[in-house]
Amino acid sequence: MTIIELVPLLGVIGLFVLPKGSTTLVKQFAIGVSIVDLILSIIMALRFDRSVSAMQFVESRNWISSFGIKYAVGIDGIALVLILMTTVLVPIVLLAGWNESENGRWSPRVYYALILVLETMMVGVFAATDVFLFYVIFEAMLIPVYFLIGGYGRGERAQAAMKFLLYSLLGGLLMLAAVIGTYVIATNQIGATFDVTALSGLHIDSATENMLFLGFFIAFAIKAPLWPLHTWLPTAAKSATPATSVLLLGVLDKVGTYGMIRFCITLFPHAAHTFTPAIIVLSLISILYGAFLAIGQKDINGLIAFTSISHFGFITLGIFAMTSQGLTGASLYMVNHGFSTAALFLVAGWMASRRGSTKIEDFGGLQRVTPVMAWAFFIAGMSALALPGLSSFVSEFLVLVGTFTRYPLAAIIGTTGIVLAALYVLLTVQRSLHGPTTSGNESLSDLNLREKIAIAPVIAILVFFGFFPKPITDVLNPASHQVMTRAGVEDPQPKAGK
Amino acid sequence: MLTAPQISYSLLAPILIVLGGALLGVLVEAVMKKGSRAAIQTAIAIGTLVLSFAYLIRIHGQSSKTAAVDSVAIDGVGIFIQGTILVLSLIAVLYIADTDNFTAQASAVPGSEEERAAVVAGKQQTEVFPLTLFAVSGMLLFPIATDLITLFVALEVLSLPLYLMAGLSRRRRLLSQEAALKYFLLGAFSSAFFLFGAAFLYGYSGSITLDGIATAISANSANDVFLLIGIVFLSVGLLFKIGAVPFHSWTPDVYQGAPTPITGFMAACTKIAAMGATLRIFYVAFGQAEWQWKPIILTIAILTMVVGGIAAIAQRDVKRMLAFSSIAHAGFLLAAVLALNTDGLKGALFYLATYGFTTLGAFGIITLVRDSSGEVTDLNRWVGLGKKSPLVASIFTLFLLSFAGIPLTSGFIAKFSLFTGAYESGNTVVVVVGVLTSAITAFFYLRVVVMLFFTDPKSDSVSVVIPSIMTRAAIAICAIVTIVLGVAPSLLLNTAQTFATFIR
Amino acid sequence: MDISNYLYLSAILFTIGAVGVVVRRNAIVVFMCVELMLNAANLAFVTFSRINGDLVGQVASFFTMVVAACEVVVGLAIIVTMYRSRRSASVDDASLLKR
Amino acid sequence: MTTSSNLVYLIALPLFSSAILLLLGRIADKWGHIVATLVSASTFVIAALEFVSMRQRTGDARAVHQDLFTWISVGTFNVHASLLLDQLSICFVLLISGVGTLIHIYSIAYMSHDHDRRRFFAFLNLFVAAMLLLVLGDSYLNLYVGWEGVGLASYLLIGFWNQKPAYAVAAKKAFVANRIGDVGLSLAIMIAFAQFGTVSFTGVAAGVPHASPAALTALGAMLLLAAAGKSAQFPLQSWLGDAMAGPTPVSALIHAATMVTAGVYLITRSNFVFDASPTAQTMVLIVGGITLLFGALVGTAKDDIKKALAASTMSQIGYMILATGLGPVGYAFAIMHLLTHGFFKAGMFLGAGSVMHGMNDEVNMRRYGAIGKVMPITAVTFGLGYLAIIGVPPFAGFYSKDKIIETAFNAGGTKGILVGGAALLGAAITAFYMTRVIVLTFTGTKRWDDEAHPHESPSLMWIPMVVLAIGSVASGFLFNSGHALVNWLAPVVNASGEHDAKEFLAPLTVSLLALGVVAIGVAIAILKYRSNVAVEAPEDVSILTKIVRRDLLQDDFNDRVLVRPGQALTRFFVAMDNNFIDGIVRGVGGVIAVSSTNLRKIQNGYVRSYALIMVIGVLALIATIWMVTL
Repeated sequence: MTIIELVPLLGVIGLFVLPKGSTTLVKQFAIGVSIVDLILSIIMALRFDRSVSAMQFVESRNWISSFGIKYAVGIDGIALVLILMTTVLVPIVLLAGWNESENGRWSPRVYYALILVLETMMVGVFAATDVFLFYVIFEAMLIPVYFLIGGYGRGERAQAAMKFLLYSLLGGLLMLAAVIGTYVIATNQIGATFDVTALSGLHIDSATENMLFLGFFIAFAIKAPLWPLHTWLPTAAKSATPATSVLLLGVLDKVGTYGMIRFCITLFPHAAHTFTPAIIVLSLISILYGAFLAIGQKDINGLIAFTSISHFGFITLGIFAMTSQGLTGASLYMVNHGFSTAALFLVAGWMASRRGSTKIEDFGGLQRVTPVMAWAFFIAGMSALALPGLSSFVSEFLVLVGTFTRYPLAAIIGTTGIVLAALYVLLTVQRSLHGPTTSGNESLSDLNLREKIAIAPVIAILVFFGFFPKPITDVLNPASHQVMTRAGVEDPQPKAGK
Repeated sequence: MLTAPQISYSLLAPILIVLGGALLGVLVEAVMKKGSRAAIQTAIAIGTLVLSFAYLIRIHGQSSKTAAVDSVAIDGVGIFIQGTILVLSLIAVLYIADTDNFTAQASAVPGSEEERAAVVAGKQQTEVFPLTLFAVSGMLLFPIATDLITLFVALEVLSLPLYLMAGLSRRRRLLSQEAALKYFLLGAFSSAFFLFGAAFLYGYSGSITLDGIATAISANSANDVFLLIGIVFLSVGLLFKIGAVPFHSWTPDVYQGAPTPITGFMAACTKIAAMGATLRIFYVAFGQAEWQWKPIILTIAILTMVVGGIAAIAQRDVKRMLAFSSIAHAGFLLAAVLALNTDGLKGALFYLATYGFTTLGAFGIITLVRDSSGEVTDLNRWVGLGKKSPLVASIFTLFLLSFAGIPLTSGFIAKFSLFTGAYESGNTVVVVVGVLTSAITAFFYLRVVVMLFFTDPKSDSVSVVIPSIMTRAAIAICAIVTIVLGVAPSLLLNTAQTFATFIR
Repeated sequence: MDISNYLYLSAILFTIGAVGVVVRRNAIVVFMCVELMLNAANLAFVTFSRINGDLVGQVASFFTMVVAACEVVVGLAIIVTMYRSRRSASVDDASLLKR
Repeated sequence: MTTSSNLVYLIALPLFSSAILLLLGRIADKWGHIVATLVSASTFVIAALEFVSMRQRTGDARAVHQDLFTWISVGTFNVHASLLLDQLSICFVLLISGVGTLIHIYSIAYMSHDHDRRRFFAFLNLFVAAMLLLVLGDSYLNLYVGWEGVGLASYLLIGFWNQKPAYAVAAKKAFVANRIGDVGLSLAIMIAFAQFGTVSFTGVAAGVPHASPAALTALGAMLLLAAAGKSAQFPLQSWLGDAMAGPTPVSALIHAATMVTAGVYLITRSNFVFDASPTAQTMVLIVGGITLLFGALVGTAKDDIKKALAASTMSQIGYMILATGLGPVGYAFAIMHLLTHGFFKAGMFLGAGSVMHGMNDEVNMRRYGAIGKVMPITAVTFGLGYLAIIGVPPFAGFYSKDKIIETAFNAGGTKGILVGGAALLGAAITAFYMTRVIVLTFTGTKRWDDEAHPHESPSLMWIPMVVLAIGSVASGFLFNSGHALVNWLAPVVNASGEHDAKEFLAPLTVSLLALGVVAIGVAIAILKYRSNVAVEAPEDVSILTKIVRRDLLQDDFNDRVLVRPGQALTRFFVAMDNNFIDGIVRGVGGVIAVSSTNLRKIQNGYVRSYALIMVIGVLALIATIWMVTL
């Protein structure tokens, strides 16, 4: 586990050792490092025991002994799939954004270093089983992203980076208060520890539990942008490079929803029950609100951002439905959303860099000019609207089914989101790909081999797991079950019993 | 038959060594030729501080004793704070040794023929070294003093040299002198409050020792107007030194006007010494009267955090910004006073140490950014520094991130341990306000980062001087400490834990 | 005479000093007001010494006097330098550092 | 139940063929259409073989099941990717693969000039695969995959010429309208899972007796919503007319013969739900009745030949839906009408395509006239389809439609008279507008420009038309002889024994009535359009005609009720996001900034005011401590 975390970090050192001047070498080296990491994580996944619901690949070392803080890592199914998603996405975005680093304020070397540092942290944050370690990475992760947006983005990048960081910091600091609160209670009851398993056994009076829950939840709700804490996301997405956007929305924001499962529900099950109605309402608002704003977007990256807000609504809906379908569906949704957003952002990025604009109205008729690119965008769009046969369908449907069994009305409202999804995807497809070729677009070039290689695995993954999601769901099921056990809930029984 | 009082010189040796060094420095000023003074003074100052620190380490095992007829306490907190002050003043001396920062002749009228002549003659101001050592000796005494007279004397010993040092700037001397004047007048004003409060505490308890006051408080449960007046007025003096709202007004002006190395020295060491004394007084003397003073300290802590954080946003001058930031940090530190428990104390000690290093580092960077007329502290002219001098900008960013409390820097661990103590004692409000204010403070730190890195430099922009080896070493030490204590804080946290004890 | 009257006097002196600091412009006068406050404290010390029946308060007032003397040295040095460069001893003229 | 391992090929073959054609790109241009056609034909062969072997078995053994793999397994939510071929689905499989193959063949010629013919065939194969999955899936969720799959294929094919904005819009409209229906299906599946813990057909069927009436009604209503979306039933009918933007073979295959009938399949497949919920059944009747009249009325005013046919399709599917609403007796007739309609409507669409092919893609019937002379084969095959649709014996439509009308009247009471009357009225209007199509297109005087050179289409096009025409002629008789289809389907739809309920009208009476109204409709149409047809549609028509021309204001209604409020809502949300939510954030920032500036003002540089602040601070402290402690 630690090795997977360390490889990118070593890669960073390697990056600075490389001889100066050779940008290509830097790029190749960085991609090489990320692929090595991918291979390592795949090996780990193969050795993962699906029949066990406890943490695996556990490591634990003392870090700050006076607070009982440990460097403790370990993974369950949810963490495993998220780590795998991360290690898959990093080489892809590096390959896809081959030239993104050249227009930044600093050298490509710094760009690749930042991304590799980010990879280390992303893997670490999912693997952390020590709340303090999690928190540290959770916050520290902001810095590389901040520089990635601010240093290599476009448009109002400095402001966007700032907005992103402030929102995240505010949430993070509230969470810090909650972390401290939890720790103090732990110290009084079981001694100084931050171990998530140990903490889940605390007895907390309900008022305190509610406050602590909120501290964690608000941080995660900002991260996973839940309405009305979302406004940083579109700004960031409009300014970041495609690769950064992919990592930001695809992976980093998942830390929010992951945290809701791992910490909010596991540590504060009663508070989670208390707040469930409110959170479900917010999720529904997110779903519809995100969809409506996506329809009203003129900027293609803004559009993707708002679709994500809508999708995050589904994820939180699934999580707080607290059924096995909801939880597994939501976890699966995190992975699928990672890949489908990756596809969308990458293709949108290519479109934008070719056209020199991110306005949807500037595209038009791309289907005729650049068919491969148009198809890639179309498939990504289909994934965003959860077309059956693509993996996002499975997760979205699981979420809705899982919600329906407990909160039928919420599921019904959520389901209307799929109509809006069709609208925003197809409107964009119609405006950007269909119709007569807009002037200025006649001579755009289609995807080159490198870009095709980058996008192909994403699409392959979307299709494969659409038809055969079992490998992932099998890994997720025990983890979901564990969460439900901890939260003390069971799946509702069919009403018409046999 | 009268017996001579037991002084225990060995326990006082660290202070005495520094005082001795200071006197030696005065002699050097009087005896030596001008040309060779600077080097000798530097050597004396560094030597003194190192020696003192070494002696402190020798005696640290004998802590938990009182010396000089119970007027000073050599206990864990005292030793820790003294050690921190010594290390930090050593770093500060490294900056001060870069004498380019100080006026050629303090007595010359700014802009006069006399001053020009002094500059041409290559005169260098070296009185600053003995002054520094005097201030350090006061700082060493302040946090370990256990009676009100010693406290008052120590307060003045540390303050008086600082008043002078604030006026020694080589450039913008008018501002510097104005800073000295303001610092002096307000400092004396606050000293008067301190003394008045001390008098009433004496009147209340019939004793001037902290122990005696504590005993009196536990003996009389009733509220006494003398006690209340005593607590309020004494607090004013202390709160003035640590820069808490509403006794903070001097901070930005003095920080801005004073020579930057002195500002760094003040911001780090004075705050630590004052905080050490505050902690001792409130923990040892007023501990039993917490219901009387907690509301006001809570109010002041919150006010300090909020005002410091908010006021910093609109600042255009980097030194003023750091001044308000230091005010906000004072607010955080007051949380430790409220905590009134070992964890709070531990947190405060760790916080003071890390804050000191970060602050000195940040002011060190400021000394490097100059144009033809000297240091440039206008933030608008720092724009795009990241392009010109990535290393300096990066290190400055590191310090800012530490101030902001971003994980993996020492500032984060400090904040964490401090708030943990406060939370443990049930002061949830101060923790919540603290984290919210942290977000506000983060805003202006990050705005500087934006200026440094994400904005293009203007043509009239500034240059970064190549620092002397000593400044370089000082900044490097601060940066390394900031990172190391962020990643592996156990080194210092465990020490802080063992040292987090007071004796009465 | 009731001994508490000394305390009232002390408080009045202290208040006069504080008000003086706030309202007077001349740096020297401001400084004198501070000295007045210190002396008010001394008076309080001595009064309390009398009330408590020990000498500690009186000793304290001696310390205060010494410290006040030192303060005068430093203070006058600063004020004189100030006066030399500005030809004015008004504290209001020294207001370049603001905002 | 028999297990088999062949079913998967029905879906896999066209799916892979489609994927290969798309992935290979231009390389496959030369032979792509041939591969696609062969694949389609092979699915028909497999289906035929399965049909033969099914006939050889009896009873329960007739149904064939194939379990492929566990698709989703989360908690108790277990869905296998498995296929079920029973008496009901084989009808559809044969229809889809058969008509599909014919249309593939037709398209080889029809699309021969199109640059992207390969892509067209890939989409066609994709459609066949999805449609077969729809009818073969053994659970609602499997069906749902096919359900959305055909929606996608339909979207791609309608928008095949998406460089024309109108076509792209039409494609999008179809998809979105379908999606509204899909919401219904999604919710139906969720209700099924929440109620029965399973989503397979057999599981749900087994659970129905235990479920509450309310749940069943909800389930039925959601299924009906789904059917309405896919089958262009009221109130989700408006997309079908626009869908005619696609190439004509697409209209024939998807929007006449197969996809749009999926709703009928869904309801028939869910017969156990509707049989158990009279309320849901009544809703089905209402929707079917309204649509059959609605479609027929719209058909009377269309000048675009394809749109006229589309309106007719809508109306005919209305008949089928109506039939399914009639309970166990109706299902078989619905399916029968569905199959005969598959033949004659596909045939007519291909005929229309053939006409357009000869007329430079002109679709306005007012610019046709006397085409029968130059395109005899087209005219004859179209004519046979026409006779079938208006229900002239012994053509196919006569058998299937008469049965529906008869069953409707026999439904009993007021309900019977209402739905029967609607069905009968529909028949009359059908006769009118179909006759209008025939008269305007094939007879009368020539009204086309000289530039057009109508000519008979190549053999690849007319052969499928002939085959379908034969179907239009013979299929009805075949299905009806000895109640062949009714008996065949009986095990699936539980229709046994209920056929001899009390009769309201005798079969013969119904037939005569129907023939009577049909004759009236035909006569009016001939009289009206026999001669003097203006090339431009007259403007001085009654308000009623105008309304009918505007599709009975369906688009205006949607525009007012859905689109504009939706746009307004979107604008509102965008404004809210920019101003309100971000505004609050900015507001907080602004307050902080303003306080910061004000705090700067306090820092005015005067020592005396600093001292004053300190004094005030001290006084405030004393006041505070006083209040707190005393």
